[in-house]
Order: sequence, then C-alpha cells, then structure tokens
Amino acid sequence: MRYSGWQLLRQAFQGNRGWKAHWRRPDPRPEYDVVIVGGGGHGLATAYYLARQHDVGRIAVLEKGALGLGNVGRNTTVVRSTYMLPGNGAFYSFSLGLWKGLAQELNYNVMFSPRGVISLFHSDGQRDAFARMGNAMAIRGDQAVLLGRAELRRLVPWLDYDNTRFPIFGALLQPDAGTARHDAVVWGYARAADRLGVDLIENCEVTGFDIAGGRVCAVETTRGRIAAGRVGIAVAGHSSRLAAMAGFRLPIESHVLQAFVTEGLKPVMDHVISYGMGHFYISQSDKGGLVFGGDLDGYASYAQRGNLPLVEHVMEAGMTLMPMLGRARVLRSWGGVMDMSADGSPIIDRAPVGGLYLNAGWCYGGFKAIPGSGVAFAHLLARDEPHPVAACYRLDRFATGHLIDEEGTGAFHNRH
Amino acid sequence: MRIPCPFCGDRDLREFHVMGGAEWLARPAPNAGAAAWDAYLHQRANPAGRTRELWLHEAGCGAWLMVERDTVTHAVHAVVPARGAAS
Amino acid sequence: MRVEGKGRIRNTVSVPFSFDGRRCCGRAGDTLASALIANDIRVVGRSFKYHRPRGIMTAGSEEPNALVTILRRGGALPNQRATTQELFEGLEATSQNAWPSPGFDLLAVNDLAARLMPAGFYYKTFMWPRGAWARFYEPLIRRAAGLGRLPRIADDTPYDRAFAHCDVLVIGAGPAGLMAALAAARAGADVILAESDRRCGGRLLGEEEEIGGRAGHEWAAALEAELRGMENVRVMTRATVVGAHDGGVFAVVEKLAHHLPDQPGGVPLECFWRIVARRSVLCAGAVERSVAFAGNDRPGVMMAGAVRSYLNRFGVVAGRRVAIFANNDDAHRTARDLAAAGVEVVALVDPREEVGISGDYPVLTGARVMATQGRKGLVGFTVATASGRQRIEADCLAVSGGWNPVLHLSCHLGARPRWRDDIAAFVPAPADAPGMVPGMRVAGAAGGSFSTAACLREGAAAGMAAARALGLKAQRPEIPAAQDDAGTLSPLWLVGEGRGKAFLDLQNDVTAGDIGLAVREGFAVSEHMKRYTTLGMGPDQGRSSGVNALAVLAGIAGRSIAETGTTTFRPPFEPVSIGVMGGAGRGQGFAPRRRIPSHDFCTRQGAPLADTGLWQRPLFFPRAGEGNWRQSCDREVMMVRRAVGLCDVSSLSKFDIQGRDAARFLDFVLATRVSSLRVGRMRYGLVLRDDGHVLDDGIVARLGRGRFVMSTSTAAAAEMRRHLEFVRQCLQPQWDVHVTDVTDHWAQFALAGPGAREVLAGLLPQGARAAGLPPMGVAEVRIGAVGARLFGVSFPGGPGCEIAVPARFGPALFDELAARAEMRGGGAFGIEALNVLRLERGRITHAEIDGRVTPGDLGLGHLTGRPGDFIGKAALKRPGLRDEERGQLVGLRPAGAVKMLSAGAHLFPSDVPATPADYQGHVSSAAWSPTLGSMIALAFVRNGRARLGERLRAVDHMRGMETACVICAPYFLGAEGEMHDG
Amino acid sequence: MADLAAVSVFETLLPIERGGLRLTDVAPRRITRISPRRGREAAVETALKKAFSVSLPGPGQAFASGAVRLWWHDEGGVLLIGPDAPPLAAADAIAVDVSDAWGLIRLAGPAGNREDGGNGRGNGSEYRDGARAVQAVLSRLAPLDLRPHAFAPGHTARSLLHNIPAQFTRCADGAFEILVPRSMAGSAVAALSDAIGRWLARMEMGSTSF
Repeated sequence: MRYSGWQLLRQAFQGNRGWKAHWRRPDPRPEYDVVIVGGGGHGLATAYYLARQHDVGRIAVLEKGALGLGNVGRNTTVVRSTYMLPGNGAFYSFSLGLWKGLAQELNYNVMFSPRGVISLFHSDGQRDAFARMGNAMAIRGDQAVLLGRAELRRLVPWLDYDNTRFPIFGALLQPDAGTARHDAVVWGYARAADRLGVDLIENCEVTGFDIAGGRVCAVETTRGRIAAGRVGIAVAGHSSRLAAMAGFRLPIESHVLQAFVTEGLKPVMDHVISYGMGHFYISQSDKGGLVFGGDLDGYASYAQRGNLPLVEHVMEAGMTLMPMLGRARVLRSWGGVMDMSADGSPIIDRAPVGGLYLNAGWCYGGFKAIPGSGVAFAHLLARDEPHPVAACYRLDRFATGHLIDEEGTGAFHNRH
Repeated sequence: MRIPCPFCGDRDLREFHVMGGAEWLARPAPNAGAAAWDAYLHQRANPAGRTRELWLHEAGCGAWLMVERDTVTHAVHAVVPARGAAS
Repeated sequence: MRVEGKGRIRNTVSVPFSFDGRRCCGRAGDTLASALIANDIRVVGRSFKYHRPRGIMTAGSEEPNALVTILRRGGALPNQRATTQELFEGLEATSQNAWPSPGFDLLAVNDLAARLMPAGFYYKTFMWPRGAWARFYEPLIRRAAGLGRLPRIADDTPYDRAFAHCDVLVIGAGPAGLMAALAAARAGADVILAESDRRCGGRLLGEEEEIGGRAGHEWAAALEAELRGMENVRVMTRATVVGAHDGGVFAVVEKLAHHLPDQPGGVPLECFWRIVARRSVLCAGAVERSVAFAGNDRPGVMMAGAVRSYLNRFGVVAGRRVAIFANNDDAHRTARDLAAAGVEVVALVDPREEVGISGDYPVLTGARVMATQGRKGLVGFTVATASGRQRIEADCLAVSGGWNPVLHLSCHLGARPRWRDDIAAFVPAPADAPGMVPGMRVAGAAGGSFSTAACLREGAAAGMAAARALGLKAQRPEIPAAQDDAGTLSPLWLVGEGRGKAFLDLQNDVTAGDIGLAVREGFAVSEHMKRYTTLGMGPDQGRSSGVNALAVLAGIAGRSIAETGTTTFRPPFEPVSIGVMGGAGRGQGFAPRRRIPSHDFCTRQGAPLADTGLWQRPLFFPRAGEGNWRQSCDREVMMVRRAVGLCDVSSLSKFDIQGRDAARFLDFVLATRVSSLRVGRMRYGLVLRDDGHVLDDGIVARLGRGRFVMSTSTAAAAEMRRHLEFVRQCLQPQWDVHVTDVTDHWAQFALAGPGAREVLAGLLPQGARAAGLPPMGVAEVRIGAVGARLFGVSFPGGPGCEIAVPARFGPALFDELAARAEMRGGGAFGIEALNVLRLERGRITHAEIDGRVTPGDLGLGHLTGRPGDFIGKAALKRPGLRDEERGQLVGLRPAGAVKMLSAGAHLFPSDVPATPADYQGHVSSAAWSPTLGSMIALAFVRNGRARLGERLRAVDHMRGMETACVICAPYFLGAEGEMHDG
Repeated sequence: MADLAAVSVFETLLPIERGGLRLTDVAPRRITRISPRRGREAAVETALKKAFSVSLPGPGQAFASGAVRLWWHDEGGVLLIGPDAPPLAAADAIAVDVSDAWGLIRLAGPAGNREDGGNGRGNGSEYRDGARAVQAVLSRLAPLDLRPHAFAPGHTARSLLHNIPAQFTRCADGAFEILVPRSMAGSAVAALSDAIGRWLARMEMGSTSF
C-alpha cells in the first residue's frame, strides 16, 4: 500500500482499520543466499539496496531483539558531511546525497530536515583547521561557508559571545546538513526491504558461525541454524563479539556515548550547533525537545548508559555556550554502544574468514552514514569488491599504516 | 562510578583518565614484526563482560592503574598499580 | 472550592497570586494546584496534539496536565507542575500550549480532524513536493508542538551543587522511609533521608488514618522532628533523588527557593547533590493509575487519591457533586472522607460485583463509566451496568485503577521490573537480579506493599538490614499500630463500551485506539508501540499511563502483561534543569585560566589576551597610532629582527627528569638520541606516539649527568604528562627515573634579536658568561641572589636566548628586561609576531603537528634512523607511513598577481581545475613577513621535497581566494641546519 | 643591579573574609618534591627525622612540626613545605625545587573552631561551628569524603577543586590547607569565593540542610 495524503484521507473514513503491518514477521528459512546480521539502520539499508540494486537471490536480516532498538534508536539524529580526509569526504558526501531523496525513494517521510549544521571555533588556529575542512568539502561539491563572528551573531544571536570562557571566533556552516527522524529511517527501510522480498527476522540472535574450510556456510541462531552463501555483519557496538565467534579480533573498543533530551519547548533553535572547546552538540526535535550530547565516558562499556561526570561536563559546556539553556529541563538521558575504531573511521571490507563481510567501526558517525553504508555494503556483498566511495575503509589499513585519522589523536580508540 | 585507588582509597570517576585496554602493557620488541605491532596498537579483545583496562589517577596520586571491571554491569572488581602488573 | 474545617494548612493567611492574568487568592501552605481548585479554575491548559481542554488530575509530580509557566524575576520557567509548585505571595503563572487562551484555543480544530491524525500519520504524508517537508510542513508542526516557551535570555539564576557521603540513603520519607531511617540511625549509621515534599509523611499527609493512636500526619511530624535531632541523620526535604548511578552514587535535586518570590541574598534556586551511599533503601511509595474510558480527559476527572489529598491536606474539593469510579477498596476512602466532610457524593461506581462498603451515597456495582459530558469541564457521565445505562450529573469524577509502585530508581542500572498478578502491578526485581542497584533494598508501597502497617514493618526491617550489612548492631524499633488492610482490587484497564477517545497518555494525547492502530501496523512490542504512538515520551514519562497502556497493548496483541514487559526506565526520575547540573560552567566557570608571569605587564600595556589551551597569552602590544593588529605585529617583527624583542614563553611545558636512567629514558621517549648530549648542551627533539606519528617537539637540556629539563609545547602539555608517566611506570618500571612537572615553577622569557645578548649581559654579574654561551648551550647562572637558567636557543630563531627564574621573580625580571630592551629600540612582543618570526625560520608548531604527520613528513626522518628502540620506531616501518605520496613539509611564496596566502587553502597544479583527484596538499601556516616583504607559508605537498621551484595554485573557497605560488624550502631566513641555532 | 622583587602567588587576591570564613595565603618560603629512589626510603627518613624530627609520610599522610610540613604528594614522592630541603645524598633521593609551582591557601571557619574538628556528622544546624562550615564549603567543590572520620586531621588527598587540580590537607583545628597550581591561583580563589557565597546564602535563608 502506497502512503500519501490521499491514502490517509481514504483510511480515515474507514476508521483507520485498513492499515497493514510495516513488515511481515516470517519464520526463518533454513537457507538464504545472503544473511545480514543486525537489524539496525545499516543492516536494513544494506538489505534494501541489495534487493533493489543487485540480484543475489534470497536475503534475510537477523535481529537479536526488535528492529531499530540498538544505536539507531538512541542517537542524536544529526546528518552532515563535515569531514576532511579524502577517505571520509567522498563517503559522507555520497551518503548526504542519498538522504536528500530518501523519503521519496522509500515512500516514507524520514523527515530529513536540512536546517544547517554550525561547527563553532574559538581560536585562529581552529579557524584555519575548519577552513581546511571547509575547503575539502567545497572542492568535492558539498556546501560549506566560513562564518565570521558578526555573520554568526546575526544567524544565532543568543549564544554567549561576551563572557563565555572560550570566546567564539566564528563557525563553519554546512547549510544543507541537518537532522532526520531515526525511527522513521528504520521503519522506512524495513517496509521497503520487506516489499522487495527481504525476510526481516526479529528475536533471532546469532550465537555462532559454522565455518568449514575457512569459509562461513551458516549461522547458528536462537531460532535454529540458517545456511548462507554470504554473511554480512552490521551490529555496530557488538562487532567484536561477532568477530570473536568467527575467531578473529577487530581494531575496535565498545564505548558508551550519552545523549539527552529536554521537555518539549516551542521552537527556540533552528540549527544543529556543535561547540569547539568542549564536547557538546545540540538541535531541537520536531516535537520540541532539545536533543543534545557530548563525548564518550572514556571507559569501555556495553551497558547503554554512562555516569555523572560526563553528564555534568556536557551541561556545563551547554551553559557556557548558551546560558538560556539553564531553564530547560532534561527529561531523559540514555546511551548508545559505539564501535570505536583505532583511527576513528569505519570498516567496510571482507573479514579474515571467507564469505564473511564486515560493516563496523562507525564510532558516533553511524546515523548519518546509513544510506551510504547500505549502498556500499550491498555492493561489497553482491560483488565481493568494495564500492568506490568506501574503498579506503579497509580492515588491513591499520597494519599497512594507511590510517584515516580525522581527529589526529592516534591509535587510542576512545579519543576519536 | 567509584574506583578504589590502591594509594588514595575510594575515589570519584571524574579524577581518572582512561587510556584503553590492558593490551597497551604488552609492548612488543621493536623487531617483533608488523602483525605483533598491529595487534598491540589496534586489535582489542573488547569483551562484553570482564575486562582489564589502564587508568591514570590523573587528579589524584598520578599512578597508572590496572583496573579489572565489567563492561556490562560497570562493576569494578580489582584495581592495582599498573607498575609491575601482568599485562 | 474550600471546605470549611478541612485541610491541615491551618493558618488562613491569604496569599494573592495570578493565573493567566486573573487575580486570585490562595492560602499559605497551598500548592498552585490546590489554590486553583479553591478558586474553581478548571481548565489549566491544552493537550499537546488535539489541544483538548485539560484540568488538574493528580496531587503529585506525576501530573500530566497542569504544566504551567512560572514568571520569576530572572525569567520565565516553563513546564512547572502546578501540583508541586508551592504558592507564594505574588506568584504569576500562565497556562501553556493554548492560543489565545486555555478557554478558547484555535488549535482545538485538531480535535475535530483527529481521524486524519492517527498515531504516526506524519510518516505517511508530507512527502510531496520534494523538499516541502523542511520548508513548509515541518515549521508548521514545530510551532504547534512543544509545551512551554524557553526565554532566549541568559539564565543568571544562582545554582548550588555539592557532594555528600553517607552510610545509608533512604529515598522517600513516608511511613516506610521514616521507619527505615529510624532503624538505621539508631544502629549508628550515618543516614541521609531525602523527601521531595516540603515535609515528611508521604501518603499520610493526605489521609485520614491513625498510627499508634494518633493522626498519621502528626505521627510523621513527630518522627521527623526526632530524626532531625539526631547527630547522625541529615533530613533533606524538597529533595528528589533523580538518578541511581554506578558505585552507589545518587543524583539528588534539592529545591531551595522555588517556594519564595525571589532569591533573598542570592540564595541558589536549586542544589545538585552527588550523594555517595554505601547502602540505600527505596521507599518512594506508589502512584495511582487511571482507567481508560471514553472522555476520561475532561477537566474534573481526577485521581481518587488526589481528591482525598486535596480534601484532607489542603481543604479543597474540585466539585460540588463528586462521583467515584474505582476497581479497588482503597479508593472507597475518598467517598468516606468526602461524605464525612459534607461534600455531596453522587455515586460510587465499581466494576466488581460485590463491594464491602456502604455509605449514604448510591453504590453501583458491576458498573463501568463509558462516556462523559461537558466541553470545558465535566458536567456528567454515563454508567454501563448489566441492567442498562444510566446518566449521572457530576462535576468531579474521582477515578482509581489501582496503584503502581514507584520503582524507577531500582531500574536505572538496567534491571527490568517483575509483574505481580495479585496486585496487578509491576514491582522491582529481587535485590540479586541482574542490573539491580547494588546495596539497594525496597520497602513499602514501592515494593507493592500498600497497607500502612506493612510499610512500617518493611521500612524498619530494611533499615535494620542496611545497618547490619555495614557491620552495625541493629534492633527492631517498636512498630506502632496502623491500618493493616490494603483491600482488594480487580484489574480494569479499558472500558470497552462507549465511543470517543479513551486516553491512556493525556500528555501526548495517545488513546486506546492509537494502540490498536500500532498493533495493526506491526508495532506490537512495547518499545515499538511507545515510539510509534509517542506514549510515555512526554514530560511525565508515562508515570501514570505506562502500565495501563501495556495492559491494553497486551490485551490487543494477545499476550500477558508479564510477557509484554515495560520499556526502559532512565534517569532522571523527574525533569531536572540544565542550570542546576551545568550552572558551574557558565561564563568563566567552564575551565580554569592559567596566567603567565608577565600577565600584569600585558594588562598594563593594553595587550589583548588570547587562549592557548588554558593559558592566556598576549597577542601583541599596541602602541599609539597603530590601528589594527597587523600594524603592531609587523612593527614587533621588525623590532626583533633589527633590535631586540622580549616574549614570555612560560606556558611551554617543562619537565625535570632525573635519575641514573634519565638519559636512557629520554632516548626511549624521544625519536632523537639524547644520551650523547654533553652536560651544558641542549638538543631539539621529536616525541612520537607509539603509532609512529609526532606527538610533540621540544628541546632537552642536560644540566648534569643524570639531570635534564625537557621543554615541550603548551598545546600538548596534558597528553605529554600522561605519556611520560605511562612510559616511566608501565613500560620501563625497572629504570631509576624521576619526572617532575615544573611548568609553573619557572618563569621563562625569550630574548630575540641582535641586541639580546647585550640586554642580558647587563643583568648577569658574569656578563661575559652570557656572551660566551655557545649556541644550544645551557648554564645555571645568578641574577643577583636569584638562581636562574640561561638557554642558548631562541624559539623565534636567529640570535637570542631564553632566561628562566623561579616564577615569583618573573614579573620583576620581565619588567626589567622590557625596560632594557626598550632602551635599545626593542620591547615586548606577542604571539602574533612570534608566529611570523618562527615561520620565517621554518619552525613548526601544532598547526603542522596535527597528529597525522611523521618525522619523515617534516623532513626529520634522518633523526629516526638510529639504532635502539624508541617509542614509535617499529610503527614507522609501515608502508603507509613511508610512501612518498604523503604530504611533505615545504615552504610556499606567492608567485603571481595575488599576494595573499591563507592557512587551510588546498593546493592544486596551476593549470588544472580544483578537484579531489588533483589534490596536491594543503597550507598549514601563512603570515605576512615584513622582514621579507611577502606572504610566506608552510605547507604539506605530495612528494614536496622533490618539487622545489614548481608552481602550484592555492585554492581557498572559504575566503574566496586563489593564489599562484611556488614551492620552496621550508625556511625563509637562515640556513637549513639553523633549526637549532643559538 | 638591585635584586629582583618577588611577587607572592595570591598578591592581589587574598586574604578574603566572608561570614566568618577566612581565605589566607600560607606563603611557604620553599616547597621541595623529594622522590626517594627505590629501596632508599629508610635513608631518606633518617635524614628528614634528623633535620626536622618528622618521618616520611605514607599515602594520604601529612605530618607537621612547627613551620615544617611534610605531605605525601604522589605515587613517586612527598612535598617538604617550609624549610629548605636537608642535604640528601643523591643516591638516596631526587629533590626538585617546586616552590613557585604551587600556592598554598588556608581556609578556616569562624572563630571558636572546636579542637575536635567538628562533631563528625556534618548536619548543619549550628553552621557557626568552624570545621563544619569549612567542610560544607569544600563539599561544594571537591568530590572527596570530608567527614571527619573519613578525612581526619593529618590526612591529605589530591583531588579537584571544581575543575582545578589541588591537594587538600585537614589541620588539627578543622581548617584546611589547599595546594593549587600557581598559574591557576586566580581561578582557585574565584571557585572558593563562589562556594563560600553559595554556602552563606543558604545559611542566611535558614536552610537546615548542609
């Protein structure tokens, strides 16, 4: 059933009885041509593009819980391509392009809102670093504007320009970046993939791999053994656990990233704003809650929750940057499990086991990468060779020294 | 979260800096080869459960500590000086 | 209206206040809600989506409807609960989310179009034409959504914050909490009792019942006084425990001045407590839940327990003709108390067949309310019974579907609550279940024991157990007699009969019909249902609607409630202002300032200061007639080149490194060899990370056989300190080496330029000594009685040296040197000029060392070819770090009409369009050199060292500039080897 | 060339007196970090005992005799505050002059400080009691357990003063001596004054909390 205003009108007169389930609940078949482990944003997008753009036969997505309740269900929904290094620039620019037409492609309002992402800087040195990134973006066709202090003040007058600890020098603005509704992205891709025949199988946790002759031939799950020609792992946050089941280690540590939302407020903030001298970024959801986050807690964690010192640092950063926030009240706090890679960039590559493929290492940039990652991982699964935009995201780049270290903080997993 | 520092006693999380997994302690010999160095610098066990990490009591006694803790429950099982701890 | 002779706020002092501009009067001790009820104000706001009129529903912080904006001197506070806002003289409150007024709201039209706006409708439309969502639909939806308005003015409210430690934290001071605190305190434990109300007592404050033969609320007041008198008890009222965190850490928000017109003497509005407790007892009580029936959201429909509280505690009732609709015996007490107070009870409707209560009011058994009437306030309702339907006139309907234990804190570390059929409610998981808060016990209604006697018993037991767990000897305190029958209940979640919206989440306007739709669309898992319908995502976080909704969902999806399970409980338990948690960061509080010794000199000279990390350093020293920074900077550069300049470099890190193995230690830490350094000499060195990239550069001076001082950059100070200690303690624990951070101990000043030695000679008694210091030499000298160190190097390069004295003498030495320099046509210079001077000599800073460069990229690969292990050596062998396609440090000069060069520009061949494929590198630093009369820059260019003399194009879209330029050696004055001259 | 004038750490910042709470500059003449070599602790202790009759403090210990203070400082060493360092054989210990790296603030409560360092339970009813006022002010800045039985006189701890690294030592009279980095002296005094202000405002309002 196609969604539209007319459909809403028609169904309204039948008491909204006619709406169907977004996706079927099939039982797992004994065998699939491609099995994707992980029913989050990347797993579902991969399944959709695999079915849409390639011809690989039967596809299944296995999700240990319910679709979309992992990291995709708990991020701060920012979509941008403010990356500098060539390896990242090409990929995130490609992904941003897909966002712009995603609602029409999926026939589902993912609420992509290009409201502008403002990255503040607080020194001449930081301005030059942001200029270098802005130029990299402009040269590859992304929109980027370097705002001086006065221009920024006209755009966002209520920041604390005068007595904040680190004076605001200006900002890099990406006008066509912004936010999207995370749940809608999950349900949109799931519905579209289901309509193309992909089996979305929930409550089906992978407990092991059946590897024969160096090649994976099946996955063991809580709902039985499922044979597979190829298996793609897209379980960001738990990549190391799946890798361990297949007998190898990854250059990844799992870390908690806390996020917060306030009570609903009338419109007060139109952009996504990130602070340059402390870990703090914020935007306002359509329902009026201010959604914001900060940095990792620093210690490894799978607990989807963090502790008070980081909470207080984020609140203090928010208050020094925009003192009006003091009266807004935090309604809820939660945490995601971040796949922190050793150089801060993702991995879309073959695994050291035949027929097994990796989509991991997204740190906290996973949400904005969903469409691009789906296309790139589908291409790799279908053709056993990397998609051009993701060619640099090799697993062996750490051993060969072809790092993609956007922050320049080195081989410390919790510093990207 | 509270960390029982062997020098300073029970202390608040905000006094500490975390370097990462205890793999950092087992630095290979210079000629140990690319695979050994790749494992040392990048590969991590990263278990969901009991793990060992290197913490610095930065705002306290300045000691590097080996912290044995659980990455799912956040329980802290043992904290010993990293100096001389088995990697 | 007020009921004479009722209420425990004895004093009748009248308190004027205003609501939406209307002048009213309440009484001292009222909440805003009880005062509004006293003034018969029924509509207090409009609902989120359908903008239906809403009235006060509860008497606690779980209130979904009465969210108002309180105007305070500092600015408006949105989303405050009228039910917990204590009334004060002159309080001004306004309703929210209604325009022009709660009485008449234009957006109420949504209620009519409700069919067109089922749950999740916005996912199915607003997609055409492309881009219309962001430009047209979204702004409309955003304006309609959201409750309160956040004023765009700085929140300068004073906030407080503190840490506290105790043996036992008791959460909630009802009958269970008071007994728990008493039992633990008598055993000698150090107890904190936290209660969110202004006084202890919990449910007792709103009930007519006795404990130990006296009125329950008086018993509570007496026990509170006893506890306050005990040395080892701290009673915190108006304090809500909002989060349980790892390690026994609890977050508590204490309200200090919300009940006062303003903040006398700057008293903080709230205090954010971080309490560390070895044991905790959760006595947070329970919250009454409603029943879903058509029209259950009209103003006048309230919770039965709340009607009792308003009557017994505040002496007010929200109607003249009150009816009760409840599936449990507890709610019958409302009928009893109302009748006893002379208020007309028009009906008691109970779905159960037999009911053990009677009074002089009609009791309808086996009956359910199926519809209500009254647009802006209840006027009547329709009851469905086996024998047919009956309409009853009433202006207040007290509803109860039973009680939900307030178990949230027990789940903050991941535990999931358990369903109990006997009380039809979720209770905390057992203490040893995974994810339960270590050391937390639960007592009383929070654990599902609803009778007062049970609360007293369990509280005492939990308090004793907590004390015993700490090794204290505890005896059971004497338990007073109390009402011991919680009565029975038969679950009723949804009244099937009746058309119209049966609300489950009054805040986000989610009806039972929406849950049916969610299940039809496949969202039958509780977490999916919540996200699709937004149930429980409003300010009350589903506190009063969550369990009902799960029960309705379970019914529709054909599963048990236990199987359906709850969604996750997350901190904070109650909304917490960002101000109380982050107020300390406002303005300058976010990070400390570090001052250099010449700070006062700079302010006297009017030098603007800028942050380098936490340090404040002068940009330039403006002189009369200089209009902008460039004029001052150029003058300062020429001053150094021609005469002498003075610059405070105290912010650079300085590490005192001593021990028998100090030289080996430095050989291991630095890529450069140091052990071959003679005493009295210095050497420039690179410090790498073990992944082969440059962490920092610096200079090592050898003062003795096992005595060194290493100076590295301001920017990487913290990381360098951690790295040195990691090597010392973890990688080479066997070596005898001692590292002390002496950055703040030494004031260090650079004297640069031809006149430098002359200025210094006058100061040092051994004048000749200064002149005779060889380049890269170091000497311990004296200035008068003060021990000093003289370094034969100058960061800006060229002739010069650095002098260091203990910081207490810094200001005096700087003044003296500045005066002497000025006499010779020189003077102080700032970091703008310092940047130009170092660029002229090709000296690198963290503009070049951006964490991604190797020694080879910097042209210093030869330093790392030495034998012996050092940090970073092995990783450097990796092909990716050696291929010549990497960017190499070179110089750039303009070579065409455009003379400007800018840091951050990207480099391309001069005759090719600027596309990523043709990227050749980037400009890391650029500045105007008055010495050379030209812009000069450092850059990283692919295979740059092999392309000297080649022309490139610097493209800077950010500044709208393109500059033809030519590659040259990465220094513009002096020779290549001069990197380390004296 | 006349001798260079010295500028004390808290030149224009201290003393501060508010509501009976006093912040004063202890201004020690000398601070030396003594880092005993492994296995030579006994020798260092003998030298210190001979010079100042003070033994070598273990973790968390702060000894004082007269104007001499000897505080445990970090994993690798102790601080001798006040006198010049005694002649220590290089083979026994490394001694580094850090006199100007630190400022030493004394925070004392209102007159009538009770010798017992407060009654130990920290409820604020009589805030006038010096030790409890000092404890309440510092509990607004440092994440330490400052209750007298957990932080007795003669105990020392390095921790945070809001966001400034600092070392806290409780004196016999319930006052505290706080070591802060010299370059952050201004920020430290500002943080302490702000905490005193917040505490006094609560007390003026008669809040019985603490």
